[in-house]
Amino acid sequence: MANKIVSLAEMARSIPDGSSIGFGGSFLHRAPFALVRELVRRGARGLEVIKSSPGYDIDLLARAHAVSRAKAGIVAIEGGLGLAPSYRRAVEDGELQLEEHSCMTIVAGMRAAAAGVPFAPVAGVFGSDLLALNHWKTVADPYGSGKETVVVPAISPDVAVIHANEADANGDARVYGSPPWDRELTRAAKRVFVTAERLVSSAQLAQQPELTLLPGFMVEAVAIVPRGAWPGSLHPDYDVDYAAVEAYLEPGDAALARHLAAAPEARVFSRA
Amino acid sequence: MANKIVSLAEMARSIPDGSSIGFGGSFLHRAPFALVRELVRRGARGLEVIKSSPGYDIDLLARAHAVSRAKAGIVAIEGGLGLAPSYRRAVEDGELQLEEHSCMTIVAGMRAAAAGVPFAPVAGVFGSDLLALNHWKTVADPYGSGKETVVVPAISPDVAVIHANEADANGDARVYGSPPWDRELTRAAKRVFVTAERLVSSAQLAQQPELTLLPGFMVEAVAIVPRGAWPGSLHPDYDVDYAAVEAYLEPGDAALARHLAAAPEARVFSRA
Amino acid sequence: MPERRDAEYLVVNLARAIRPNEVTFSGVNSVLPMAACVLARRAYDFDFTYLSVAGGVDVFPKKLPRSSTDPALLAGTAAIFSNADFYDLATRGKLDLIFLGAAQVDAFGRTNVSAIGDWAHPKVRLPGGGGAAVMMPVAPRVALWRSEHTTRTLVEKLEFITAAGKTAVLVTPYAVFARDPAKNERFHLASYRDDTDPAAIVARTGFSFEAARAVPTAPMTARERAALDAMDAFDLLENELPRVTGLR
Amino acid sequence: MPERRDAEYLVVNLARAIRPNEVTFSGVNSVLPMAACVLARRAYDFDFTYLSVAGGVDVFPKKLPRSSTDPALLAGTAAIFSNADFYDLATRGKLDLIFLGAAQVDAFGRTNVSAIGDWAHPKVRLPGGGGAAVMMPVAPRVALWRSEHTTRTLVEKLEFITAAGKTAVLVTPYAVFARDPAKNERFHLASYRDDTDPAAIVARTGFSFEAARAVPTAPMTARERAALDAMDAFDLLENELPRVTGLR
Repeated sequence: MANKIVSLAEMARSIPDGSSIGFGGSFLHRAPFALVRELVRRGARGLEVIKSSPGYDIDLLARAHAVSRAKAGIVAIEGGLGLAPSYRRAVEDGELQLEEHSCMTIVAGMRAAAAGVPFAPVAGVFGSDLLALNHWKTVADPYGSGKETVVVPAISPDVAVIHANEADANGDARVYGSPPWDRELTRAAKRVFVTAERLVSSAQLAQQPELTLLPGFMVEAVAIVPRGAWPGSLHPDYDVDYAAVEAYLEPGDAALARHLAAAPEARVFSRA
Repeated sequence: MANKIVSLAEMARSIPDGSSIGFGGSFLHRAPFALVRELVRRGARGLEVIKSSPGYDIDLLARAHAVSRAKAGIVAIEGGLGLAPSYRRAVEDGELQLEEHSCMTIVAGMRAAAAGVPFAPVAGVFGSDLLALNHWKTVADPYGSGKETVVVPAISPDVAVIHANEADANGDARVYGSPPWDRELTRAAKRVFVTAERLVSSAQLAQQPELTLLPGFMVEAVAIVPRGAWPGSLHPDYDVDYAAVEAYLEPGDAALARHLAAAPEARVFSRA
Repeated sequence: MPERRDAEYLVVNLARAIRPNEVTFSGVNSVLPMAACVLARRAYDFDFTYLSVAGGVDVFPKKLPRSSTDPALLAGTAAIFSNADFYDLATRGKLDLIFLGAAQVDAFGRTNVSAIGDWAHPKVRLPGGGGAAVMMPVAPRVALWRSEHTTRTLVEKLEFITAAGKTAVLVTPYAVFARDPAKNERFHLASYRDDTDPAAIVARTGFSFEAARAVPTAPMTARERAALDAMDAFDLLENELPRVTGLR
Repeated sequence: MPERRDAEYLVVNLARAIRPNEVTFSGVNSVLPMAACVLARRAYDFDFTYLSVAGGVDVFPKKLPRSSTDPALLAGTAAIFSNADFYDLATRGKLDLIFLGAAQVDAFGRTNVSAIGDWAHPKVRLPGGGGAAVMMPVAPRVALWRSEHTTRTLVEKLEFITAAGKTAVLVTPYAVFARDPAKNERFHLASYRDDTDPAAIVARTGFSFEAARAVPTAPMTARERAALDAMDAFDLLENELPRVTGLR
C-alpha cells in the first residue's frame, strides 16, 4: 500500500496554474479551505473553480486574482453574511468568466464524466434563460414519450480536492455527515486529492468501511491538515468561526494578510 | 413518526399480482428471500422480476409459476451451484419472457427513473446483439464529439424490496457491507418495502446516520424478519447456508415444500 | 431597515404554505424557510417531512443556526440524505414543496437570481439560483419569498430568467400572492398584512395582478406566536433580509 | 471430468494477465479470476488493486469462498466500493483489466453467454453476460476464460453476441490466445500447455487462428505453485468448471 502523504504546500504546488479544480463541501461547510489558501500563498493563476455552491473559496481566489473561470450554481458567503464580494467584483469587472449553472446541472455533468458518457440528461431547466445562455441541447425521448429533455455535457475537473474527517496513508477517506457533492466530484475528476483532519490507520477505517467515501486507489495524494476546513465547519469536529469569516470580509490587503496568517495551517505547519 | 411495521404476510399481500418487483441484493447475498417465499406462499402470479443478478429469488418464483417477465443481466444460483434450473426451464418453455440486460443497463434505467428523466446514457454495449434485441436507441453527442452513445429507457419498478440489517419503525434502514444496487433500486421504484433482521430505535440509527441507506420517509412498510436473507448470506450477520440451497435444488414438489417449511420465517412467525 | 414584523410575517406565511404529509425542502441561503419549517412543526398538528440541504431528515433544531446549510441541521437525524439524493427526489417529482428565494420575481412566479443589468456585463452579479432552474419546473409546488417588496423586486419583466416553473406562492413582508402552479397563470393577491391594503400593495408592486380575492392575512395564532418566540432568531432573520440578494 | 491441472492452468494464466499497478476486477460467477488475483498477490512482486463484485478493495482471503460475490471478499477492506461505483469506474476507462467468462468465444474475443439456439426460443438458456456488454468495449483490456476448450465452445460464429470489445487474452485449460485489444484483429495462439501442441489446439478449436508465434506456456514457477497450494481451493475450482455455463 502506497504512502501518499504530502505536505499541504506540496499538494498546492502539484496543481498547475490553469487547472480546473472541483472543491468539496458547500458554502462554509466541509470544504478544503486550507488548500485554497495554500493555492493563494503559492500565487496560483488562471484557475477554474467547479463547484455547485462555492463561497469563501472562490471569493478568496478571486481576491488573490487566482481564478479566471468558474462553473457554479450559487455563490455566497452565506451564514447571513451575504454575497461573496471579491467574486462579485471579479465577475462584474470581467476578470472572472462565469458559466452559470443550476447546481444539479454541474452534478449531472459530473455524473456523465463519472460514467464515461459524453452527456447526461437533467430534468427541469425549461423556461430558464440558462438554457440558451449555456447553449445546452435538448434531446427528444427516443422511446416515444415525446418528452424533450435537457442534456448537459460531461464535466471532468482536472483536479478534485475534498476535506475528509479521517484518511489513511493510502488515501482512503472517511467523511461524517453530508458529503454534499463530494462523491460525484471524486468520481468525475481526473486527479483526486484529499486533505484530512486526522491520519488514521487502514485498520481503523476497516472497522466501518461503509463510512469510507473515497477508496485510496483513486487518490493521488493526502495532506493531513487539522482544522483544514477553517473558517468553515467540519461536522462533527468544529463549527463555523464566524468571527474569522467576518474578519476575512474586511476589505484591503492587510486584512487578507492577517487572515492568511491567522489560519491554522499557517500557525501549525512548517512550510515545506 | 409513523409506525410502518407489518407482518411479512401483510407485506406480501400488499404486492398485487402482475407487479414489477425489484429485489435487493445480488445472487445469494443480502436479498429479501423471505419475502420472495411469502409471495410464493400467497400464490402470487404474473410478477415481473427486475434485478441485475437474480438467482434463488427468480428461480423460486419460476418454480412456483409466479413470474412471467424479467429484466436481468445474469441469472444463476452461483456459489458453484450453476444455473438456476427452474428459471431456465421457464425461459426455455416460453413461460417467462426475459428482457436480457447487461446489469449496468438496468441500473442506468433505474438512475433515469430516480432522476425523473425518460432515458439514461450508458457506455459500451456496441457490438452486442443486445442492442438490436432490445431496440435500444443511440444518441449522437449533441456537443459535437461525434460519439454515439446508447441510451436506455427509464426503469421504475412498481415495488422495491430490500433486506436491511436494521430498521426503525419509520422505515429508516441501515445496511452493512455492499448494498449492491439497493440504493439505485429504492430511488427508482414507485413503492419501497424493507425487510430487516432487527428492529432498532431511530436514536440508535442516529448514532451513525451515514450508515442509513434508505430514509424512512421513502418507505411504505417494514417487516422484521430475522434470517430474512436465508438461505443466502447477510453480511456481517450470517453466511450462505449451502446445504439449504442444495436441498432447495432437489427437484420435485416435495423438496420445494420441505424447503419452504424449513425457512426461518415459517418456523418463527405465526402466519398473520 | 427591516422590521421584526417583516421577518415574522415572512416566516409565518411560508410556514402556512406547508400541507399535511408533504415532503418539504429548504436549501442554501434559506434561513427564512428553515425557520418556517421549524415553526410549522411546533405550531401545526399535522405531520410533514422536512429535508434540509444540510443532509438531515426531520431535524428541527432548538436554536436556529446562522447558516441553512449548517451541520446543526443534522442533529439527531436517523439518515443522511445528501445533495444528489434530494435533487433526484425533486426531479422525480416527490419533493412536494420547495422553498426558493429570488432577487426579482415576475407575475408568473419566475425568478431572477443571476444579474442586474446585462448578464454578460452585469451591474450587479447576484448569487445565482442554486438548483432553482432544475427544481422549479418539476416540483409540484414552489413557495417563493422576497424580503424586499418594491417595484424593482416584483417586476413585470425580469432582466434574466434564472428559473421558471410551478410557483404556487410568493410571500413578501406585506403580502401573499398565489397562483395555480399547474396553469400558466399570473399571481393574484391572496392576502395582505393587516396594516396595509390592496391599493398599497398595487403601488409597491411592479407587476399587475388581480386582487378581487384578496383578504387580510389571518392573524398570527397563539401557537404560531409562541413558536416564533421560542425560536428567538430575529437576529438571524434580520440578517437575512438585507443581505441575501445584494440588491440593497 | 475436469482435471486439477486444467483448473490450475486456467488460474495461473489468468493471473499472468495482470500487470503492475493495474486496477483489476472480478465479478459474479468468477471463482477462477478470484483465485487468479489471490495467486498474483502472493506470487508476484508488483502491486495492483483488486476490486471484487462483493464490494471490497484489495481483499485477498486466505480461504477462498465458494461464491465470488461472497462477503468474505469484504474482510478487512478499508472501503466499500459498491456495484454502481465499480461499473462507473469501468465505463470511464479506469478499470484496467476485467475478467469475464463465457459459454462461447469467437476469434475476435466476442462472447455468447446468452443462449444456445435461437435467442427467443433457446435450446439452452444461459445465465447472461452480467455487465459484459457494457464493460467489454470500454475496459482497456479484458481477459476471458473458458473452462471447456472444444469446437462447440471456441467457435467461428457465435449463436448470439452477448458482448464484444477489448479482449486481450483468452485462457482455456490447454492454451492462451492473445490479440491486440486496440485492433479489430483475430486471436493468435500465444502459448499452449506443455502436454499438447499447436496442431492439437487447432483440432479442438472451432475458429481458425495464427500459431506462428506460439510457444509452450512457461512452466509454473515455484511461487505460483506455492500460492496455488496455499489456496487449497481445488474443490471450488473443480466445481466451477462443469457448472458455470450449463453447457455440459
